[in-house]
Amino acid sequence: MPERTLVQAVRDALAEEMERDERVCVLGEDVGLKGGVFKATEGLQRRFGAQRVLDTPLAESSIAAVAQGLALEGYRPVAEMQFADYSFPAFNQIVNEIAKIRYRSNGDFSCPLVIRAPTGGGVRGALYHSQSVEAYYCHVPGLKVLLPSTAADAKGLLKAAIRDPDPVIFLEPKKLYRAERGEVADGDAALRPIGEALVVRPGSALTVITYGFMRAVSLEAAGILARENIDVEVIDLRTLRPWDVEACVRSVRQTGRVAVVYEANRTGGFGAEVAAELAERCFADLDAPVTRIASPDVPAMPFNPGLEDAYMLNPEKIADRLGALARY
Amino acid sequence: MPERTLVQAVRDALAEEMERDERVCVLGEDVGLKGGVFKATEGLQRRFGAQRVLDTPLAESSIAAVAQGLALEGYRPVAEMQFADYSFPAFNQIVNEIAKIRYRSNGDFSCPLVIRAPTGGGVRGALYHSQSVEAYYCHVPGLKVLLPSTAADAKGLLKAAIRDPDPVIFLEPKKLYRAERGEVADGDAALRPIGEALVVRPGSALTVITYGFMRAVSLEAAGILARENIDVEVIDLRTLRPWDVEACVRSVRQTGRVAVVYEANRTGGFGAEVAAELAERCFADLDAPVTRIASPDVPAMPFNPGLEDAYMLNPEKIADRLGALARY
Amino acid sequence: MLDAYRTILLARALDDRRFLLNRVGKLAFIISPRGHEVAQVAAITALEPGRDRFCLYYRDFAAALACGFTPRELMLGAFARAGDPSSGGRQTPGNFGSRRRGVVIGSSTVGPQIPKAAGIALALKWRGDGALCFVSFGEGATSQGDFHEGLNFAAIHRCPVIFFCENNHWAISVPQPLQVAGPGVAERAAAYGIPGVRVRGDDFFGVHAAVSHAARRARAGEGPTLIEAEVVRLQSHSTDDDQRAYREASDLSAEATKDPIPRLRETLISRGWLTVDTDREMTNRLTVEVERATDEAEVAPDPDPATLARHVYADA
Amino acid sequence: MLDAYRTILLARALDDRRFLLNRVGKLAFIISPRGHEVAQVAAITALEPGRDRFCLYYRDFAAALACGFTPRELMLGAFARAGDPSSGGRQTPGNFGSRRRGVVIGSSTVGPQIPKAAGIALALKWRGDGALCFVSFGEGATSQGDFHEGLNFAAIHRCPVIFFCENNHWAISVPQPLQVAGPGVAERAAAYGIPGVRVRGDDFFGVHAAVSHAARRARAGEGPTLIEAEVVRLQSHSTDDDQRAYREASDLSAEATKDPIPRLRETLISRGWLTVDTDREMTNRLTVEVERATDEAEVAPDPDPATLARHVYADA
Ligand SMILES: Cc1ncc(C[n+]2csc(CCOP(=O)(O)OP(=O)(O)O)c2C)c(N)n1
Ligand SMILES: Cc1ncc(C[n+]2csc(CCOP(=O)(O)OP(=O)(O)O)c2C)c(N)n1
Ligand SMILES: [Mg+2]
Ligand SMILES: [Mg+2]
Repeated sequence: MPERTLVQAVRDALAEEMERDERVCVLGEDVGLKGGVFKATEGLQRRFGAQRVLDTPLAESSIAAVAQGLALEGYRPVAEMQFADYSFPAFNQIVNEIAKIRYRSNGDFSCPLVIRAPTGGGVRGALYHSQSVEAYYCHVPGLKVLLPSTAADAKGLLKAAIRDPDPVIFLEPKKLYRAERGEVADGDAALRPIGEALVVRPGSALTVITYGFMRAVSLEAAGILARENIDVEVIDLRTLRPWDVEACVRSVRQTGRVAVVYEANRTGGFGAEVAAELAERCFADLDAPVTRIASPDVPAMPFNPGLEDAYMLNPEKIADRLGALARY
Repeated sequence: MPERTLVQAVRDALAEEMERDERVCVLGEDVGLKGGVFKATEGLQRRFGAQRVLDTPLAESSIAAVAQGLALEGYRPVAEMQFADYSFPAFNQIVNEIAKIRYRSNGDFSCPLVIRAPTGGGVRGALYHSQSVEAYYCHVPGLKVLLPSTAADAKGLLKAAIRDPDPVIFLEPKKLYRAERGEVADGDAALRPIGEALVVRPGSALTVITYGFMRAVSLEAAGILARENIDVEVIDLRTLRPWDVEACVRSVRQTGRVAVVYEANRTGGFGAEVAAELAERCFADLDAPVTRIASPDVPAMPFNPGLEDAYMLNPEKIADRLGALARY
Repeated sequence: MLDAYRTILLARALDDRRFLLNRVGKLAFIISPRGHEVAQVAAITALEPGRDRFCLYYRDFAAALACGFTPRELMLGAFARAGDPSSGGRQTPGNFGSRRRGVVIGSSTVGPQIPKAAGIALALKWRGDGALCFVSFGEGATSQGDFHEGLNFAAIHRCPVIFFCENNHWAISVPQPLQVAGPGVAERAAAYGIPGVRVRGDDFFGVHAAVSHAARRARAGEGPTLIEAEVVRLQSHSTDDDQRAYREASDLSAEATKDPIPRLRETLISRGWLTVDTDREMTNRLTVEVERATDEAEVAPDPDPATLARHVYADA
Repeated sequence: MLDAYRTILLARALDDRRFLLNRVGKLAFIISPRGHEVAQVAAITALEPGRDRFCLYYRDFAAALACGFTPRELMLGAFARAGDPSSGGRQTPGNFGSRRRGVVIGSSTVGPQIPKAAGIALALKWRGDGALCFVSFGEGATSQGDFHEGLNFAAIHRCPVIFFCENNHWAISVPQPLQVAGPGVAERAAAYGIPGVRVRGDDFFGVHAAVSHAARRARAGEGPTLIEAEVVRLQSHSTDDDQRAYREASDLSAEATKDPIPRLRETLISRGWLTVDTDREMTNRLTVEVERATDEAEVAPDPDPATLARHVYADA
């Protein structure tokens, strides 16, 4: 199987799905000749034409609205928000319109579309190119929210999202676009089911539940603890809504200890949902408090590297907290 | 002290603060002669004029943006979003602009304003006049989020919000606008501190942490359990960001059991933050799992009364869950 | 033509009945089309229900009838019964939707249907079978950013869409001068290089002609048109509103004389297309129809509470 | 006048230096004003820094200098040092802010400053001391709903605001025809009943006159003006972009000849306001100034990581 970076895998998924199904189209700012600011759509316009790969005006609300209109007419639009931070002008279209049209029409209408957006920090993007926005969308019934962290998952889940009958928010950790690479299958063999978490490192001492860029960082932290013979299990959620509660419960039942590691601001982050649910479901099995390890409640990543480092979680910060949890 | 309904208390707070400080002004859709769709601003335009009580165009993003501009120039605007469901067109202005201007300017600028919005259901408002939106705003560093549930708290906290140096999202449970009434002090005596929860019913068997309309419903549930000699302590958070963790921890340390009751959709609701934090902080004191009692993950309240009732929490539903928790 | 007139009378008769039912506490909430009916029906009858798409807004009660909703269906919606074709009683009445009729369900939110209609029209353009999308809204909705984004997008891509503004000069209590900067809504079209037309909303033939012309342009690939129909709001915004709180009594009584239906009736009679007798007959037959629709809806079953959580996502 | 010319040369010299520093890996990210400088400085010098408010956008590097930012301050921003007056190194360079100078800090988000400026101008109107608010943005920003909402609000309330669009015909890779429906940005003013003016952005005196006129109107209570200055983007969108990927080589080389600075220099010399010698002297003095600013910024301290959580809320 070919080696691909995460961003290449996204591009492959788009190309394959557009090849497979002519209803699939791509729209967004600079997705055409430029191929997107991260090159996720590079070459697609040359290959599929300026209709199916449409450069939109600089107006996110209309990007979401037009995608919805196309979906209502039977197309399978994949809309790009250039940065997740810039999905907020489209918030009303996404939350009030796209997420609720199936419900409010009592099932008469549906809106199968994908909204892709690069998310998260660590790339010196500063306040407005670094935000982790998943919590806003994970609270919305009617939406599905995916956040892959490997090339294979990015491709497999994006293909599944495009084929899904409901609207999907597809968040891509921009920090991993080029940093993350791996073997990726072609065609349907690449498909990944929505809603399944994955144990990416088996362990017995404690469970780390994470997603996105924090998967790699948590694995490093687990490596550090391995030297102290603390054997950490790491689970990558991959899908945040609906998330794989059972897989997490299974692990926590065995380890008796769990930390939820997420890059977003701590307060009200999606990790709170995971922690609350597991605290309730696994109460009898817990030997230590369900622990949240997240970013500080600061608006977002500052530009200055020293401040950015101070903001970001890293393997050491996480290892410290995990060590304490293991010793609790 | 005069008896006031919750909506009258809101109006009194606005009138008193406008009287006290000429920088205070009100803007929004229909806030003028009509006095707002819930009459929260009734009479204010006649009293303070059409400049200080400004009817805006039907455009929430500009309502938030104009309020921000006024705040930057030293005014103390109180903007009304006609329904919390309609704050989403302003989401970008609130989250990216208003909440972050102090931080991104390294303290050079600040944005003291209040955004008021009626929230929650139970009034046959259906999908778009019933949503509970607090979780979206509670995840935003830079914002404060208040959600009072009595006339006295509504007045005292709104006055405090108007005087606060930072932007405040002020959510008013529309179900209680007229249903809730009580004695309310005049002037500064009415002021309530931001960030303080209140034990509204002392009890020893278990702690219920709630806010908004669910305060009254939880109290009724507590009444039901009292007949079974289950003595429930009920805490009204009143301020959601920053919320009063210490007061909640104190109570849970004593009762050893806690349920978080909230009207919003369960998944990713603000109650998840409360539950996660208490599960972590009170681990050693807990005799039963931290329990969440919330609305189903359905977009929002349907219009049909039977469906609305099926959606809403009520004293019986809550009492059932609390009984189980007490017997755990 | 008489069909259209009949639809207009039917809308009025149903609306009158809704208010009666509201007064006796049987209907919770009404948004009345009173004063808009002629413009709404004139617009829809210039188009092709079944072929075209319609993004209506909450005041388009008469337009919904013209799109094919039956009195019974609208009454089922008014009573929020399980049989309500739009939402099975889930939404407030007025959010009309029916996939098979091409009526795209709205939400109560003001504005978002405008760029959505541009997207629908883009799809219709791609499909290239000459269908178009009609989207209506009040003048208050033109203040939303979505109005601008929708017109800009549709104009850039020459989408076959008709933007139909029912300007009753009030957005609940906010009058046009505090809502719409500049001369008016129609003038906004020039900013996007598309035609903008202002018509009297009580002039059935004027509205019909303007929409027909816009439809020809749309089907011919010439892109969108913005039409502003000036109408009157003869009722308060909704049954939750009382416009006497913010409008002059003189203004209200003056407007009360501007009901477009009598004017249309006179025109039809003067042109010899209608006689006083046929008109009376028609009215009587409609009354019976309204009776039946009301009775059926009143006894129709409510949605099963067990269906609350259905259709959040596709059924597994 | 020579001051303005000097500011323009200074902006260019600083920008050249930033690119050198970028190439040797010392500066992470630059958005260049190259091609916009004359229009920016002409606009600001027609106003009253200190008295007026300025909502600038990320490309307004030359405008920031004209508003009173010093080369050293801009270099501190470029290096994201603690001494950066805009954000203490927190934001990407280009989000200029300084309360005492009336420069309202922007975010990287395209569009929101437009209705914000309407609100600031409303406050200035209430205060009534004749101050105004200047807000600038690219033509891409005109597609945002916020553009429409801001102009509509400002026009309704006759706010003293100048909407200044620097139209370089590109929004990153999206050309004007896919961005702005209709004839152009200036024509959008008519929709709101306010004046709209298009000027050549390389014509210092034309821009200056247009802004001066708009300022007189604003201060006289006559409301907002929309000005479209047509400029060229002589660099890629930013150092993260390479416009050769989406623009014709011929187009790029043609545009390269349209640098507004030589044209201004010739005008000044032909009018006898500048000699080749004074020009050379000026340039030499600026080079020294740029040196000093760069050296000082390079060695200036970074923000203390311990301050990360400061200014989320007011200090207790
Ligand atoms: C985004 C949003 N904001 C506010 C409201 C509340 N609201 C409902 S109708 C209305 C007035 C609309 O006026 P207009 O667009 O002129 O239509 P009309 O009712 O006059 O036909 C308002 C403010 C809403 N439904 N959606
Ligand atoms: C809301 C939002 N969407 C997208 C972006 C990404 N972005 C930054 S600049 C830009 C192009 C802006 O073009 P224009 O407004 O013409 O200004 P110019 O850069 O050409 O001066 C885009 C798409 C953003 N910053 N904000
Ligand atoms: Mg209206
Ligand atoms: Mg541009």
